[in-house]
Amino acid sequence: MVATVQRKRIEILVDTPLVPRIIRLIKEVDISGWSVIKIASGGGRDGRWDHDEVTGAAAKSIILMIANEVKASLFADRIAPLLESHGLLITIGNVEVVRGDRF
Amino acid sequence: MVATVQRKRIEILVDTPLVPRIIRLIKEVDISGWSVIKIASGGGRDGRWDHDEVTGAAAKSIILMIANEVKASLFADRIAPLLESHGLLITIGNVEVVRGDRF
Amino acid sequence: MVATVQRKRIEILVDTPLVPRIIRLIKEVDISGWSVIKIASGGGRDGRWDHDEVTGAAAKSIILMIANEVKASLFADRIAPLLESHGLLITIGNVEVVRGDRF
Amino acid sequence: MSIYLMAAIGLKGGVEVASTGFSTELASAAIAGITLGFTLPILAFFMLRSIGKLGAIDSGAVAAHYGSVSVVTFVTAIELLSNQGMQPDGFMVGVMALMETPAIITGLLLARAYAKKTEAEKGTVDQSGNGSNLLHEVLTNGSVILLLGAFAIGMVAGEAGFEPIKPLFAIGFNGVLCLFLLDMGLIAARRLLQTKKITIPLASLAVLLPIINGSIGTLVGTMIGLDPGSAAILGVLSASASYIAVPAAMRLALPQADPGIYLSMSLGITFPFNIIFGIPLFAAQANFLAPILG
Amino acid sequence: MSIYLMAAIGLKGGVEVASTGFSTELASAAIAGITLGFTLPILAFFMLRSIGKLGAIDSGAVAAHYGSVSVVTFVTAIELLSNQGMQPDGFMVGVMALMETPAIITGLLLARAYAKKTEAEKGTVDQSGNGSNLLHEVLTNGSVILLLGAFAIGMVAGEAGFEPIKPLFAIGFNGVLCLFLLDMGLIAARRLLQTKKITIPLASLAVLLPIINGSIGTLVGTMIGLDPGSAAILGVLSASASYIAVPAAMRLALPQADPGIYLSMSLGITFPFNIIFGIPLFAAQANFLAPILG
Amino acid sequence: MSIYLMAAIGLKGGVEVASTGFSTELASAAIAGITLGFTLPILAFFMLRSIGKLGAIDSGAVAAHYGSVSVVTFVTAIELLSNQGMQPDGFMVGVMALMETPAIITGLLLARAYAKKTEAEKGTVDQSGNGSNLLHEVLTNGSVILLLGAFAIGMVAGEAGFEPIKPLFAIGFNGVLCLFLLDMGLIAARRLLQTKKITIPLASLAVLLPIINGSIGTLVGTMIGLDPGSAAILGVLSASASYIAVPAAMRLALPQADPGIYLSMSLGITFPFNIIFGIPLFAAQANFLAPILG
Ligand SMILES: Nc1ncnc2c1ncn2[C@@H]1O[C@H](COP(=O)(O)O)[C@@H](O)[C@H]1O
Ligand SMILES: Nc1ncnc2c1ncn2[C@@H]1O[C@H](COP(=O)(O)O)[C@@H](O)[C@H]1O
Ligand SMILES: Nc1ncnc2c1ncn2[C@@H]1O[C@H](COP(=O)(O)O)[C@@H](O)[C@H]1O
Ligand code: NA
Ligand code: NA
Ligand code: NA
Repeated sequence: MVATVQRKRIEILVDTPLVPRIIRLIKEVDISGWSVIKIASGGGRDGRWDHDEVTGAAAKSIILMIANEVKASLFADRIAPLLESHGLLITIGNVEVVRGDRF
Repeated sequence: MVATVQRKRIEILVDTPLVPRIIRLIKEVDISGWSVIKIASGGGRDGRWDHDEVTGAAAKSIILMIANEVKASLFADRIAPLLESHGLLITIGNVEVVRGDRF
Repeated sequence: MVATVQRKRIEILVDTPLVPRIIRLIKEVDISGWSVIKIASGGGRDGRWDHDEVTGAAAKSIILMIANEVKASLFADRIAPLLESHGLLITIGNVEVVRGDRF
Repeated sequence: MSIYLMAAIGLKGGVEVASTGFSTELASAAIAGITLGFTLPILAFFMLRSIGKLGAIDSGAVAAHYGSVSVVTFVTAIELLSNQGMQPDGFMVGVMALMETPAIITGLLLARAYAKKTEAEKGTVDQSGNGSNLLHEVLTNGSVILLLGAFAIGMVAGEAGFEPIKPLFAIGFNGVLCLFLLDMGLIAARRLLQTKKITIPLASLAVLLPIINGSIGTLVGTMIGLDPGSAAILGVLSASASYIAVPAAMRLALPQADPGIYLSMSLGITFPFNIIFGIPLFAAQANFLAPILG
Repeated sequence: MSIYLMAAIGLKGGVEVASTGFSTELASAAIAGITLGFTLPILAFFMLRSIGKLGAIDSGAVAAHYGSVSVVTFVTAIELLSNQGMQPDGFMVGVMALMETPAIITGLLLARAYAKKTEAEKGTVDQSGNGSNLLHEVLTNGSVILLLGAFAIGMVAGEAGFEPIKPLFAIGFNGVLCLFLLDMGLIAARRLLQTKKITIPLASLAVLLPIINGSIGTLVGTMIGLDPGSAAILGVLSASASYIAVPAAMRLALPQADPGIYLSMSLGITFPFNIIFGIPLFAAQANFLAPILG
Repeated sequence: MSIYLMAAIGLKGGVEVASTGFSTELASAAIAGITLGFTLPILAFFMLRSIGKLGAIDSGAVAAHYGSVSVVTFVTAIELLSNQGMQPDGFMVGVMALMETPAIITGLLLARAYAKKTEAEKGTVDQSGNGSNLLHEVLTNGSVILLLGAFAIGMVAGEAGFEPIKPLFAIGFNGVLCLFLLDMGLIAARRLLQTKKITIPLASLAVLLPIINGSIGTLVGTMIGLDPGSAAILGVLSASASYIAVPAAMRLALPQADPGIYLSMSLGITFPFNIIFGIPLFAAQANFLAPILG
């Protein structure tokens, strides 16, 4: 079987305007890359919410990253202050990465 | 290191017209929020399928939720009847949530 | 509680033009289905990258699959050669699938 | 683009009704439309079961599609007929909106009544969430609201209010429609190529049903005294099969029905058939029937 | 579609400035616009705190919205005024662009100055990432750049260069705007129905603030010698509330402020109010004031 | 929007061919186009290796881009030339479609032939999935099909059939093209600013290659007897570099090639260069060469 390594899969749910700031953090902790996915709609304590193309003001995105444990926990520490003030949602899961030595 | 709690990451793959019904279920079990992501294309037993903007009839979405174990299993019980009849696909994984006490 | 089975959640990050080739592989190992999600933007060793509707040349997608362990590792073996040459990113995680006997 | 088409056709219809006013013709066309919507699926249902060899659930779902209407087919028909001097009445937009939902109800009732015990049991499960919920979800369907909204705006604004925005809708309309048809055609072709669900009897029904339904519609339209253009449109509406509102409703209410069947039939076969053969056929029928029955 | 509107209005404005040249009117309008942008939020802030019973953070965020401008409202006003023979000057496009950001600064300063100790502490956390960063992010906002870019292109190309592409922008403009307003109206309505955050005092302020700000803007415009059309536009700009640039800025800089409040007020109430009542009101004011002060 | 442009240009071309009929000019233009597509990448490849200091893989990928064509550049050139009274022949649309793919084949062959041993080994791995598959994937590329489809429709429909939908395509065309160019320009600028891959030799080649290729194309066009407008278009096609079909093909077939290089060169430099300098240059060349060689 092909070689795999264990890595962390970090998922950050964030207001789209905040994305550039998160990316700055990602670069600071030297994580190799990230991918952004748009959220179409959602709901939370503030009630239901729909993405609309016109205003775009309330757009939300998911930032997805694969990183090793050290960088993942470093990143979590760094982003913690933004968590409460900006209502972010961060989850960290375990995944096997195939030939993932570069992360 | 920053504090984390363990939560369930629930992912539901569903025909877009069904989304409002799932959301009603989510509210019934009092899960704090959800996010909807559009699927661009896919394939299954029914053959390949592409999202097209014109008819939209066959659109599919993923509903993503973070919840604690109790609510997650309550939700799974509630949604089970829809599983077979509507061909849903539900996966439940473990994730660490940073400062996630509100879920 | 409703019955669940353990399955693998495979996520492949790939250049959109490559998607049809991956799907051919999926069918070869007889995995029951897949779902494609578009990535809006991202960054890696090659620098930042944004999806733009005009050229579309650099578009990236995530292919998501649920499969049992045997098929998942068969698939990982098969896709390994493409990994290095095409710069794919594959992660494999554990999830519980509700009533998931068909995968 | 579909927003544009919907808004344009709704506005135009509204403006025309504003300038002609309500009439008995309008009332009888509305009643005829609703009645056709409720009854056409019944014939279709039994043909699908006997000729098409489909189960009750699939038959009900497909029948609902053929009882409902296709907006793009309607818009194309309006354009083609107007170009031939058979300008239909503006209120037919309203009739179309009225014909969108009744067939869904008939289709569901038929499916439930005839579904075998085991199927019915599964059906019960999701009845929980159905009923008024489903109706609400169908009626608040974006496209219906947009169409009726534009219709209402057109009626209120009238000829004068329409003047400043006329160029956009009048000039570009044919072109946008044309692009849209191209797009739809591609989707239809792709769907047809990918499907493995369509047997020869089903393909034949996808041609036969629009011919039968359309002829009934044209006949009814002529008998209630509509002008040939409007009668032909009633025929086109009867012949056309939904591929937006009804599939969505079926995914909710009859999830066991196979989308591969109903989408391939309505979008893959009936839609192009109506555009190419159906519209001229019902126009000819209406012209033929008018002096006899009108 | 919004790209089209932005580009069209920017181009038109640029072409006009190219044919009229710079003037002292332009300079005084620019200064007036910036001054209004900086000062209008102050009044709004205190009304929101006292009448609206909002905290300092929410008041600052809402005030920033009302000090900034709405492009769609502006575009609609330009069209309506032009149709009534009150064609505003082309340079008002530039004034609009200038009015987009100052209010954000005032709103933030007010929020920080008046926020209670605990709130202020949280505020500090994200000040780290703010300041020049925020300004950069706001100024490189896509729509502002597009607008100014189109304006610049229009100025360089002038009347002659604009000729070949005129049809697209001239003919379709009203229609696209109309569709856009329809769309915005639907969004506004949905937002209003879903919200539970809007109290009666807040709803009243969402009507009162545009009336007050707009009257001030019209008055100032007339006093600095603008023609009635341009003065009315300055009123409309003052009255209008942002729902694109400012919400995004607030999510960054005042994340504790509740989007449910500022979006519902600006998009759900003030936007339709301005389109329906505000624009004619400020036009009438400008016509009334012109002979007295002009 | 790009759908609109493709459809419009395809239709126009088809309509024109329908009214002029096939000719020997058409045949020789087609042969010339295909030949240029196959051969131009060879020169480019060796210049990229020697001057640009690129490896074989990257050189092959970039050469494929410069041998293929850019639809937007083509469309812009058609418009500009027509405005100057140098209306090119309608069949050049077909020539463009023919020139889209040959360069991909040449580029791949060159890359494989010259790639060092280690590189070649990696190359073998994905050859498994290549060959006819790749060709299929490239040829069924959406935009090529759309273009040829519209061309075919235009040819069948002819002048008369085109009449009713003419307004949309004729009136809005320049405006849409203009918006599109604006958009492309922004993307090009952003790409150029973000890249760190472009050395001075590569940047020079991104200007030099279109000049050389374009001059060859114009010369060939004149020599085979095309009118100056069509010869200039053949030059523009030769000069232009693909940024849609070829990048996608390269991601599949030469994944080791660096997109940062080929996209920055073709989209970031060559595309704007051709729009601003290339088109007038080749027009002037064609006018200059016509009386000498024509
Ligand atoms: N560690 C990572 N986590 C998530 N996505 C990544 C990661 N690294 C790279 N990517 C994605 O893969 C693309 C190409 O990365 P690269 O091959 O490093 O240039 C980027 O644009 C991202 O979308
Ligand atoms: N438990 C959750 N799981 C997934 N997404 C969530 C959850 N809670 C909130 N969200 C997302 O976060 C957004 C804001 O939530 P809130 O801060 O609770 O208003 C929502 O619109 C959802 O898209
Ligand atoms: N094993 C799977 N993994 C991920 N997505 C799937 C899987 N099976 C089915 N799907 C998705 O579910 C849709 C319907 O599948 P099916 O019910 O098998 O026709 C497909 O179009 C896919 O988008
Ligand atoms: Na029907
Ligand atoms: Na304002
Ligand atoms: Na070329």
